[in-house]
Amino acid sequence: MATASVYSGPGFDFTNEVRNNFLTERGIPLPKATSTGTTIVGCLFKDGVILGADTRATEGPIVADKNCEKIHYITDNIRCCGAGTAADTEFTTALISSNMELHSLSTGRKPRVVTAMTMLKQMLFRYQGQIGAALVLGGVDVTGPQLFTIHPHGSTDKLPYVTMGSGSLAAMAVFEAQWKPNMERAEALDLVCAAVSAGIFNDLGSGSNVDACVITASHTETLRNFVKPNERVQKERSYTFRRGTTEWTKEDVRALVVEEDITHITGGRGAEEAMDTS
Amino acid sequence: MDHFPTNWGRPRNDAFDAYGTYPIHQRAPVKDTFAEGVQHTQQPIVTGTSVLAIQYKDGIMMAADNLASYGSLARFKDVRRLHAVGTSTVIGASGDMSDFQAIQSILDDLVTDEFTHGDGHDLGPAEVHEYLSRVMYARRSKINPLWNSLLVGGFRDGKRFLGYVDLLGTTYSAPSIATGYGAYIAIPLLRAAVDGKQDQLTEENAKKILHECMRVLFYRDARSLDKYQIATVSAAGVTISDQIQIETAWGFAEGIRGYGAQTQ
Amino acid sequence: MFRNTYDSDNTVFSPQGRLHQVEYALEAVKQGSAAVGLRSKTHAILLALKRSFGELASYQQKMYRIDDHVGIAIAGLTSDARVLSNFMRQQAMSSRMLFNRPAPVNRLVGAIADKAQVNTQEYGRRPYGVGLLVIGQDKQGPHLYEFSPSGNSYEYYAMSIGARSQSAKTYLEKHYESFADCTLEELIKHGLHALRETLQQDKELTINNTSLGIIGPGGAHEENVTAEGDFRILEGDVIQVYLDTMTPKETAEGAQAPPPAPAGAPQAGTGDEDVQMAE
Amino acid sequence: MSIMEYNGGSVIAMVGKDCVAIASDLRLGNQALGISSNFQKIFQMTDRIFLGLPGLATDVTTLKETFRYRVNMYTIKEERELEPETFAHMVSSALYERRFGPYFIEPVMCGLQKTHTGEYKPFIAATDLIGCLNFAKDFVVAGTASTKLYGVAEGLWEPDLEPEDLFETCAQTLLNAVDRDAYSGWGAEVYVLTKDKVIRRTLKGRMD
Amino acid sequence: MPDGSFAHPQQRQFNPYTDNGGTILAIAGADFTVIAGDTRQSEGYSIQTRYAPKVFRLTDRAVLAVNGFAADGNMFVKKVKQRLEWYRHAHAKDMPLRAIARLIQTMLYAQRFFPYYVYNILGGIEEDGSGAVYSFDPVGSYEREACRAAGAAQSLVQPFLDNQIYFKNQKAAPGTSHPTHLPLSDVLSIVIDSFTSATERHIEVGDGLEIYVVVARGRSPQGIEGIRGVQELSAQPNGDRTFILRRELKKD
Amino acid sequence: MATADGGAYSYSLTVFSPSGKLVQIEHALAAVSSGTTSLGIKASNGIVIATEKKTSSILIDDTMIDKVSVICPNIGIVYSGMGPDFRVLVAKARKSAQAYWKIYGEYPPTKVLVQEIATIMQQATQSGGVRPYGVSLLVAGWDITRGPSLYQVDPSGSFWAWKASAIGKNMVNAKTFLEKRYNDDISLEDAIHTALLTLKEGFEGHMTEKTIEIGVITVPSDADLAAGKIEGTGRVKPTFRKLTEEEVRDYLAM
Repeated sequence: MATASVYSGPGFDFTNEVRNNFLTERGIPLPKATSTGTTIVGCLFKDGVILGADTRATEGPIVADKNCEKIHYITDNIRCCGAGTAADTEFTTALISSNMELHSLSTGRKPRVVTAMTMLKQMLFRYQGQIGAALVLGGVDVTGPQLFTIHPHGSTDKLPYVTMGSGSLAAMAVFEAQWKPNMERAEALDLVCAAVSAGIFNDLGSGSNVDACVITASHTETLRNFVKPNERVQKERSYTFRRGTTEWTKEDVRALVVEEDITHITGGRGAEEAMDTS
Repeated sequence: MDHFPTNWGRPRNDAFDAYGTYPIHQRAPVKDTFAEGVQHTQQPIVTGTSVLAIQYKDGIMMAADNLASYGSLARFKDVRRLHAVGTSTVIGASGDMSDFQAIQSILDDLVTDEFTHGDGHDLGPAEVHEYLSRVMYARRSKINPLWNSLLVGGFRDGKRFLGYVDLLGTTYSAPSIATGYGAYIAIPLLRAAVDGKQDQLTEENAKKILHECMRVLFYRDARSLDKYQIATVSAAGVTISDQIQIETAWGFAEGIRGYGAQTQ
Repeated sequence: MFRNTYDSDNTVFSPQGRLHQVEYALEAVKQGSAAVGLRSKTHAILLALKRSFGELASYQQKMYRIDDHVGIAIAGLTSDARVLSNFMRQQAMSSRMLFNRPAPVNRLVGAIADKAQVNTQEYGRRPYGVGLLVIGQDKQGPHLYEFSPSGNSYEYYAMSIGARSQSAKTYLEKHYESFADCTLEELIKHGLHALRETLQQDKELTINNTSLGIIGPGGAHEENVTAEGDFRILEGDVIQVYLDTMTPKETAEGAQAPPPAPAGAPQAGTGDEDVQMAE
Repeated sequence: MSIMEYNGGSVIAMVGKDCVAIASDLRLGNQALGISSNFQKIFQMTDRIFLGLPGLATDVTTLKETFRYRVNMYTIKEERELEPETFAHMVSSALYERRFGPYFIEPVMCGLQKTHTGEYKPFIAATDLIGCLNFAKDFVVAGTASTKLYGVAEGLWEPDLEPEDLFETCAQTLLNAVDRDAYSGWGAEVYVLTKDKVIRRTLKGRMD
Repeated sequence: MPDGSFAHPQQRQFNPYTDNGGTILAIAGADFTVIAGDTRQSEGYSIQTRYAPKVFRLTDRAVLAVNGFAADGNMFVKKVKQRLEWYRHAHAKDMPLRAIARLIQTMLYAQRFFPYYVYNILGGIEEDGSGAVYSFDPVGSYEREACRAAGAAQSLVQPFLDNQIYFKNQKAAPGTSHPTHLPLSDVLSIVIDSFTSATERHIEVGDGLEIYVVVARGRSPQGIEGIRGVQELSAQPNGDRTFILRRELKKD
Repeated sequence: MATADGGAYSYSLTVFSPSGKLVQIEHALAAVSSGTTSLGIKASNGIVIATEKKTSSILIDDTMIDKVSVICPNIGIVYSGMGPDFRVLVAKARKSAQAYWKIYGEYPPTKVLVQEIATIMQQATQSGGVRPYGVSLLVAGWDITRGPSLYQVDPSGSFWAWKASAIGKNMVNAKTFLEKRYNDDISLEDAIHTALLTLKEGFEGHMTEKTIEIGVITVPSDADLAAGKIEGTGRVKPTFRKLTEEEVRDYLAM
């Protein structure tokens, strides 16, 4: 491989598998990864598609991240919301985003949502559900607005409004009660907010803020923290400590290289380059 | 998510295999000391799905559909899951229907006893709820539960009451409560429409809200039916409606082709 | 003591159709010091005369709290009273446990009356030797019941039991029509007057020998009464204020001679005297 | 028992005003048995990047070496200093590569990120053991005492703490959290990184 | 067995327990005690109700907080209350705090082999007028402490209390020492901040907060009457006084 | 791509001549020299790379031909020599850029990418059974550390940074022309004009937007840098882009 020194081979590395299996057999379970209990939604409207997500990431019952991003970038005109094992959604969407970029560079065409959908489902199917990513994929391409869900085993659904994650039932209830075809942008955005909020307030796995993303044929608008209904109230008092409160036994202070030395290195860079090219 | 009565009362599956290292069929079964000797598990047989209930200005309102399922089979389509207890209380049951009938019989006996005292003291909704809680908790403590989630609602002496009790004896009160699938699907809608507004909500509004929720449940709950009843308890007493038919629309599906890349 | 062939067991009627054992039990009640109960639209109260068996002895307990909404005053065998009051307390708590509601007063009285009835009919038992006045309140308002060893229980506007209770009863019968609209203080005043009737000539009601039980909203002289007007027993200094309201004896109705036995009631007992073994 | 509890250990990193702090306990255990009270879990990767590696001790050593190697390779190959955010991605992708046979480590990183204007911006991040990045604005925690750290830090942390105040808050958070954790403790160390110096202090804490 | 319960071994998979989340805590002051709990009741990922009290007033000077399996908790409180009622019948006074603590231990241990899945914290005023907190495990082991957190977010809150109440790991400023008891206003701030912090980081904590404050007879309530939303529960202003303070918590 | 394993039929095509030359590389350079001219100029605020796009027949649909290629949002590349070899290298370079992005969350600095490409090209001079790539490349890129930089990569796998350079058929003349015209303060606009003028020297046929391809690196403004990643995308604003035919036409008209 050309890049052996820094890059490693593509795909997963299974070298710890034997050791970890041994541990598992000895009754030591694998620790839990961060997961996103999550409410993620998507719905079609007159001019395109709107995706929505909450921003809570959990580790069991503990909130690991109060304001994480669950709407992942695939291409300029396609976004993907992820629920499930957080790392899986993060890396799967990044991989597909990367592949989509390569794909559109080599085809020279604007990417299509079905392409991303097919890539995702094929990848997830290949891993037989072991990559725990439940996704809502939406975007607008030459064929118009498209909206899909992709389940961890690779099955897909195509519907005008979809939800995923532990808050999916709460969000779906809102859609079932209020969605109608050809909504205006503002109306659709309100609906998406209501759906995500239903998850945030009724599902313990979902919480904090509402993120949204409005994709139309001409423009993609990211509405990060579109609604923030759960800001922490002011604390009752300050908890700063008197300096010297903590007792310590040993102190090392290492001064970092002063600015001049740093510029010396950058200064030397040109010379090195010259050396390289000569 | 426990959408199915079969799963109620079982532990939350916290130790899910986060890495999905093994496909489900290869995973080691749960090791239970008694698993080999005792294979019989009590489980509900004929089950009813969600019951919804809300408070409104003049009392409470409760809704449940008329289906009793036998596993995935829609077995009985005219089952009554709302039951009046005395003159100011109604109970609604999801879960095992035979257990519910046993409960009905217990409560009917109780009401008869109260009535025969003839001293003007009868049981209101709060008392019925408390009693049911004792019964349910006692049965769970004998590890022989009545496999139901029950809602108790009523109106007496100018006060509304709405409470929940389930097979574990867990109880609570709230302005809007739902059991089964309804706890996931209907509750978000009910809380948005009812909580904090229960003193303004008219009977007509309340009916509309429940109707809408029953429709959504019919759309999304595979063990539900498009026929349901509504019980209303107010100063006027208990009224249980006739079957109400839910009208549905599936037009949105017309334009959809396939589930993926298909266009025709 | 007078005995006959039909009085050793309560399962046997006398030829006159009487149950002697039961009648004797009613006599036991009369040996206890008197208790008076009255009821207005808002309150039910109990008053009882406490005896002391000498300078060194404390005064006996005449009232028991059954629950927040029920209290009793006793006359007769204290030990029997304890059994019955414990039973009532159990019933009251069972009602709270099962239904989270205060037990209806009539049912509590009914329950002990049923227990007492069994003892008038079954072989090998004896009737309870105690009578109770039960006050309580429920959503219908305040109540006053009398329980007697015969298994009878009736609701009253006002009632008295125990030694010389007939004198008090006479007073009550004379005034009961006015009780309904009485304030708590007026009601207590009537009660004290009635109770005074049961005293021997030379005795007076004092803060030491008088017990007062109240159900209903707090009165003018009361502090720290719950909003529900839960049952409370007043004894000692706090009742001085009520004693002070009493019309002195001379100007009151005047001590009455022991009245004749009322019709239908069991024959008057022999004992004006307190029988010590009874308490 | 979780494998994370086999050797024990916890790390926390906090953001201050133009500074960051990272702190860890010093315990190495064999389950309930303490082995060492001087087991380092925080490593300096570059002048302005610190990496905390709570988890299975063998993986601590392995990953410390792996990342040292990769940071060096990066510096040599790209002839520039590695920025904290880039480092965080490097750690994340290295861990996710082992998605189906993970290292039992939940790394915590902190550093000062050079902005285009040449100033330094505080940076902290943490990942789970398969590399899911968490860029928090206040603090990140990991290890066997993580729930305790979350609770205390959520109570004590305040924005814009000066380096000395950040030291106190970070040290107090760590000490009180590990005191309630059987698998962490046995001494602690805190690093405070400002734009011109690194202060390392060994704390006096409970040794039981 | 006449009821045939051994003849029909059954439903081994039925789990008679569940966890209803939430968190409670109590802090004892010199002459007062603060007992608090959130009001969310949840099961799995669902909020069953936003208002289910977990803190109960037992007597004029004893407050009990219960956390764990709600059905067991409610039942347990009910049974304790009935035992206290019997004590009242027998002794015509309220049971003293340390006796209640021992009673709770006995009642919990009686169920040693089918325990109440409940974590109890008992707070109140001792007979000597000092504030006291007793904490219990589900089978009755207990001790008297100055502060204790229990429930879902115990591990989040307890070390924070160690630091702020016991001044753990804090060196006092030269020439001073840490107070053994904090004033009420400080304790209330710490309690509220403990709960808002736990709400931030634990999914099962939130919705509402109920804080009971019991102040010993004749001692100053330290201005608590002036705090927004405070309600006094005690009927006797000259006895021990109980106040309740309610706050909203985040609902997500 | 593995090196020779000692098998009897496995040997490198690129072998030293007795005089110490790798003749295959020189031949490859010859192939480059017969290719159409490409050039690149680094300006004070950007870089331009340009090439002529010659088709052998008017029947060819020239919209299909891409000689200036985007590798990643901050790097573009142009070549002289063999088109098919270029396509292979572009694909590999793009993959390499994406692999880098997947690890570091940012696209590679120009120099790193150039190193990657150079390594690939070098391997073709030393591996069994393959010939060297018959292309020279001009790589234009921008990164935060080094700013805009322009590299030339040859079939040998060697690479240099240039202020301006040209490759292909008219390379010598073009370089001379650029040497005369270049100064350090040249702006991007001027550099584009210079590039067009340079190409005009020895251009066979008519220069139109159909026969010219231009790619530019624009140095991001301080505001762009301060803004950082675009909200919700995790990506920074691209710095390399190809000029559209309209833009090329406008430049030609000026």
